[in-house]
Amino acid sequence: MIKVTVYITLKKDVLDPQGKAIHVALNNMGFDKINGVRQGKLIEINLDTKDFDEAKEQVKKMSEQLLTNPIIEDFTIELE
Amino acid sequence: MIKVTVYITLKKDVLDPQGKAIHVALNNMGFDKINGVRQGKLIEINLDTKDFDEAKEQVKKMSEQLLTNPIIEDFTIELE
Amino acid sequence: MDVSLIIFPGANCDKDTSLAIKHITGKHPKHVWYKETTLPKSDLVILPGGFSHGDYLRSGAIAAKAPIIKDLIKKSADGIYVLGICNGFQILTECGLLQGSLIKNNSLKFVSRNVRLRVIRNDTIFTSNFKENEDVNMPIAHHDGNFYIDDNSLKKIEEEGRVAFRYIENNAKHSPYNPNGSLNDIAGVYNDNFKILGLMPHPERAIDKITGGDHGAKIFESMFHSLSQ
Amino acid sequence: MNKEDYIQHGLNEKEAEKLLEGLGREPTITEMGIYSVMWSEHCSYKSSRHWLKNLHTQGKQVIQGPGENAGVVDIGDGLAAVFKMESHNHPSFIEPYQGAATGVGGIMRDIFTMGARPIALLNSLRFGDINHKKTKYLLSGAVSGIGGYGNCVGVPTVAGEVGFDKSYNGNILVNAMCVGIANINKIFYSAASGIDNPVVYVGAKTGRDGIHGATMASGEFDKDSEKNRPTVQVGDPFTEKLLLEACLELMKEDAIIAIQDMGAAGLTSSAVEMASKGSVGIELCLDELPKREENLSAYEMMLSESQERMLMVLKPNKKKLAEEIFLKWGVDFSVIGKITDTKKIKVIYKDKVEANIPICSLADDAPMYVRPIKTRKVDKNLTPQKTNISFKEIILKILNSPNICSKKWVWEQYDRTIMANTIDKPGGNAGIVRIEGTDKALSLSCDVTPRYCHANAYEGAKQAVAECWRNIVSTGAKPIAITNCLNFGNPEKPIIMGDFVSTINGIRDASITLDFPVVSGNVSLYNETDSVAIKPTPTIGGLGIIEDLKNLSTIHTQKDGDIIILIGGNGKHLGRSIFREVIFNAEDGDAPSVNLNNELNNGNLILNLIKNKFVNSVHDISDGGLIVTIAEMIISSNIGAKITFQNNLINSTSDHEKLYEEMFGEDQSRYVITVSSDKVQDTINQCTKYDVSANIIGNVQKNNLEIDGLVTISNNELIDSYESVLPSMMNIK
Ligand SMILES: Nc1ncnc2c1ncn2[C@@H]1O[C@H](COP(=O)(O)OP(=O)(O)O)[C@@H](O)[C@H]1O
Ligand SMILES: [Mg+2]
Repeated sequence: MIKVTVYITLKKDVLDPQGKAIHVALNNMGFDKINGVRQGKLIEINLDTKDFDEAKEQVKKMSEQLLTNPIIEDFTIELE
Repeated sequence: MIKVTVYITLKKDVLDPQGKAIHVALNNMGFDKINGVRQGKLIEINLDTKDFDEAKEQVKKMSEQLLTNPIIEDFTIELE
Repeated sequence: MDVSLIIFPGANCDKDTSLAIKHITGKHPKHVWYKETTLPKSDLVILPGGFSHGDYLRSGAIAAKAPIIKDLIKKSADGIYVLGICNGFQILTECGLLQGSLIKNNSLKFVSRNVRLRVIRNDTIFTSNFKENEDVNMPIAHHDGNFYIDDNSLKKIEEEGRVAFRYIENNAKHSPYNPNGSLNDIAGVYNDNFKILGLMPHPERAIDKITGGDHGAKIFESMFHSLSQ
Repeated sequence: MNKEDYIQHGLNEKEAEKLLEGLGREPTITEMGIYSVMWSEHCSYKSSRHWLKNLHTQGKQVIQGPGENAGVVDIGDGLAAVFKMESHNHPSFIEPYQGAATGVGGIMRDIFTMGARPIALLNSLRFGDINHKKTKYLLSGAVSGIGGYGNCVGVPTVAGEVGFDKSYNGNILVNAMCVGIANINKIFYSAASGIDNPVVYVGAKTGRDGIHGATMASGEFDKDSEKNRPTVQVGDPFTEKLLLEACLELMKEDAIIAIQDMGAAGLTSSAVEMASKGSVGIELCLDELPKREENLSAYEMMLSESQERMLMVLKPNKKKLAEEIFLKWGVDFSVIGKITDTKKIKVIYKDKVEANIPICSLADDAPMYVRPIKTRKVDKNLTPQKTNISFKEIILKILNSPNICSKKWVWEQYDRTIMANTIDKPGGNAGIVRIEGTDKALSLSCDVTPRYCHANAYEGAKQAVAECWRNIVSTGAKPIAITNCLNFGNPEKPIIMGDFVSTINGIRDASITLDFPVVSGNVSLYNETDSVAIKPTPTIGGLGIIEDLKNLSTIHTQKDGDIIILIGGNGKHLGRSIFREVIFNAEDGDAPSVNLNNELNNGNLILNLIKNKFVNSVHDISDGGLIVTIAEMIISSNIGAKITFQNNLINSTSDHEKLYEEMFGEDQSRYVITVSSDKVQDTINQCTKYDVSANIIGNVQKNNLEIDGLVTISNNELIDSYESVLPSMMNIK
């Protein structure tokens, strides 16, 4: 079994209200050296295969077809 | 400036409806080698400091105090 | 007029929408389960609101991959009319029939409210029974209604007159009139041939004065009027 | 098992003996777990059962009183309303979003288990002091959890209440209520029957959610304690929606013999309750249980509180049909056992008998205590207080206080209009939902005033019932029945048990006189942290019927020039009032008492006036007294009012005490109505006929609240004070 993680982040120009809210909240709590916060998602997928290339290929397809919305999101894939 | 990323995942036994729904959807799309899907969050924080130890320390505090819910979530921190 | 309603698991405005259609046209629409592969003969297909598949990945994302959507995309190329309400709008953007994306409300909270809207044009089949620039009220109820699109596409949508409804000033205090941070106060958009409409407000909840207004009825009346000719 | 094991399972020495006697031998660990949850306060009602019997539960329209998943009342046209309220206090304090969300999910299952489609949700929430460090977090989490669940399932949240008081700093309250509509001939009950009939599990898979913390520490589980750590229950509203649709679809067929949701104590309590009610036995084979994780033990499976699950007994020949329906909706379906004639619950896992217990030992023979009680002393005196602040400041300060201010920040997060039957906007008298396909509507409200209950549990409980009744009456609805949720501290303290008993008496007396029977409810005890108990909080949820939607009334339909009439007499009572709380920070005096006969008579008068279309607007008087009632009417309509008090009151400025009483007194059974000038005489005549005092106190005017000779406040100033509190509290930048 191979565990693959997809890291999904918002594209640079897309507004991130969640990130902003976290930033403000952290400031209020006294963390004052923060220069920016962005929130993203991660999705861990366990695959029944031993073939790393296949796993990567499959998860890339999943990411493009379902897991991300290319209008607003970018992604990277990591295999374990 | 140091960029720190907090990866937040649900604790092992906690129900993950999101992950379940994604799993089913991927199956329906024909991806049939999936053995489990879990969804988590990632939060990227830019800190105005050059001190890696301080950055790590600060983000650890933020994670414990605000970013995660220790009752249902675990987290790891990565510095760049 | 033949109307079909696509039902996704987790849809929850299907009954209301069905009743609204019945109320206006005297006939219930056909219900089509998301797993089917072909739509029955229809002049108009409606994607009702709700939380398809729990909206667990992104609102509308999983529904957009349903088998029936393939056929919807095909039939819309052949000229069928499509209306997506709330979650239906989100599904239409996720499957590419409408441009843009509906991201989290800028308040980060679900918002349920009666909003004031301007009907931007009354020359489409969805709005022919409104006056030009008529101002109306309709309920909204959503977590992800913040219409986002890149600058160039936004400009193009505006130039082509494809904004269907905009949130406008009302006299409610202590809350902004734009309930979700939508670019240019957009509450609904058309595709490039004005045959597909997506909107966040719920016209099916506004067809009776006693339950908070009947301005939504005009959308159904417009469609009935235009498509029954 | 040794003494430690029993203690860790929450059983004292006497209870341990009782267990051994009932079982006739040493229990296995699984049996110990089953006893521990069945005999817990939550499931056995051991401190409250004796007293709950005293509630008034009969009525012409009652089809099913307490004892089933929910209460059922006849609402005419072949329809029944099914409703209940339940607490989710402790889980919401630990994890406010999930705790509140699963509270909503749980109460909805109680409703659709009985064959009713849920059509409305309500909730009653109590948080600590608004300046307490956890309050904002808890408020924000609980509210979004309630919305997150109900909105997704698609049931409108139409009414509720939110209160703040320091006694909830360590124990917030989340009480959720659900109302459903069923065909009167198609109500489903939980009594199992038919030897060998299949017992079927449907819904989400079982995981390690919510297994009772204390019970987990027992010997056998220490080996791998990390793995066995109990986890917070997470709600999955999407699965709930599928389960709901699948159950309602199956209920159209003649297939279900008995059905029961898996709530607290999960599979254990649902299986035992079904068998107990049907006087049969039940045998479960856990190998067939849909599981989320490998390696669950029988103990864990029996005690898991995973959400969105149901247990049913089916007619054997309908198994296939049922399975098809559940599979279509994508919900797990598994035959996990059968009904037996043994009157025992037998649990088998991997060919081993894990438990075999007589049902009556778990249910009927569960411990019951008549605990010592002590009645609280009521102090009727008010400490004299003086203030220099102006009337204008007083009024604005009260409107700006957390317990009076607008709760829009909360209810805008709830979908109120889904199902397209919601009538009034929140913040009125009660939530109103049309009954699909008719001209009738249900009027719904939940109420309690803990500061009264704290002063005087008996009067406070009466008041809670009366206020609920009054809210429903104000909409033009005939009140039908109530549910309740009794939230108290530690019942082993005589003073708290005393409050509890007085509360039961108060609810009983009020519901008898008002013909407002109790049909369902819930008890939540041990709401204490570090020995500090919450104020007694017996939340009352009421249901009434509007026979014709043309005859409903609201708080915001007054017309310029209307005459304002105060029904039920002048205010006098300032004990435990909002006025004294906000202005003097005082918690003193007695609760206002309710004359139940007057309450009934005044309410009947109001219903008569509404029916005759004499009134344009109606609002009951409660928290904050007359002026707050009028201010709320103004804020809701943006139409002002001019009020005139008797000259001698205004002129004797040296002593404002009398004015305070009239303006802010919280005397009960009172209403403010507005009437067009041509209907005033008719209205007064009716009041005379009912022998109810009716004082003309002013008239409706456009732009401000003017109290003659005292103060003028613009509508906008009222609105600003009232609306700004929660938004600014929750968005501190
Ligand atoms: N305070 C009360 N008033 C009336 N009935 C009550 C009260 N508390 C509990 N009940 C009744 O006792 C039964 C068991 O309640 P509960 O354990 O909350 O049910 P569930 O198993 O559905 O959670 C129900 O029929 C309920 O209506
Ligand atoms: Mg139940």
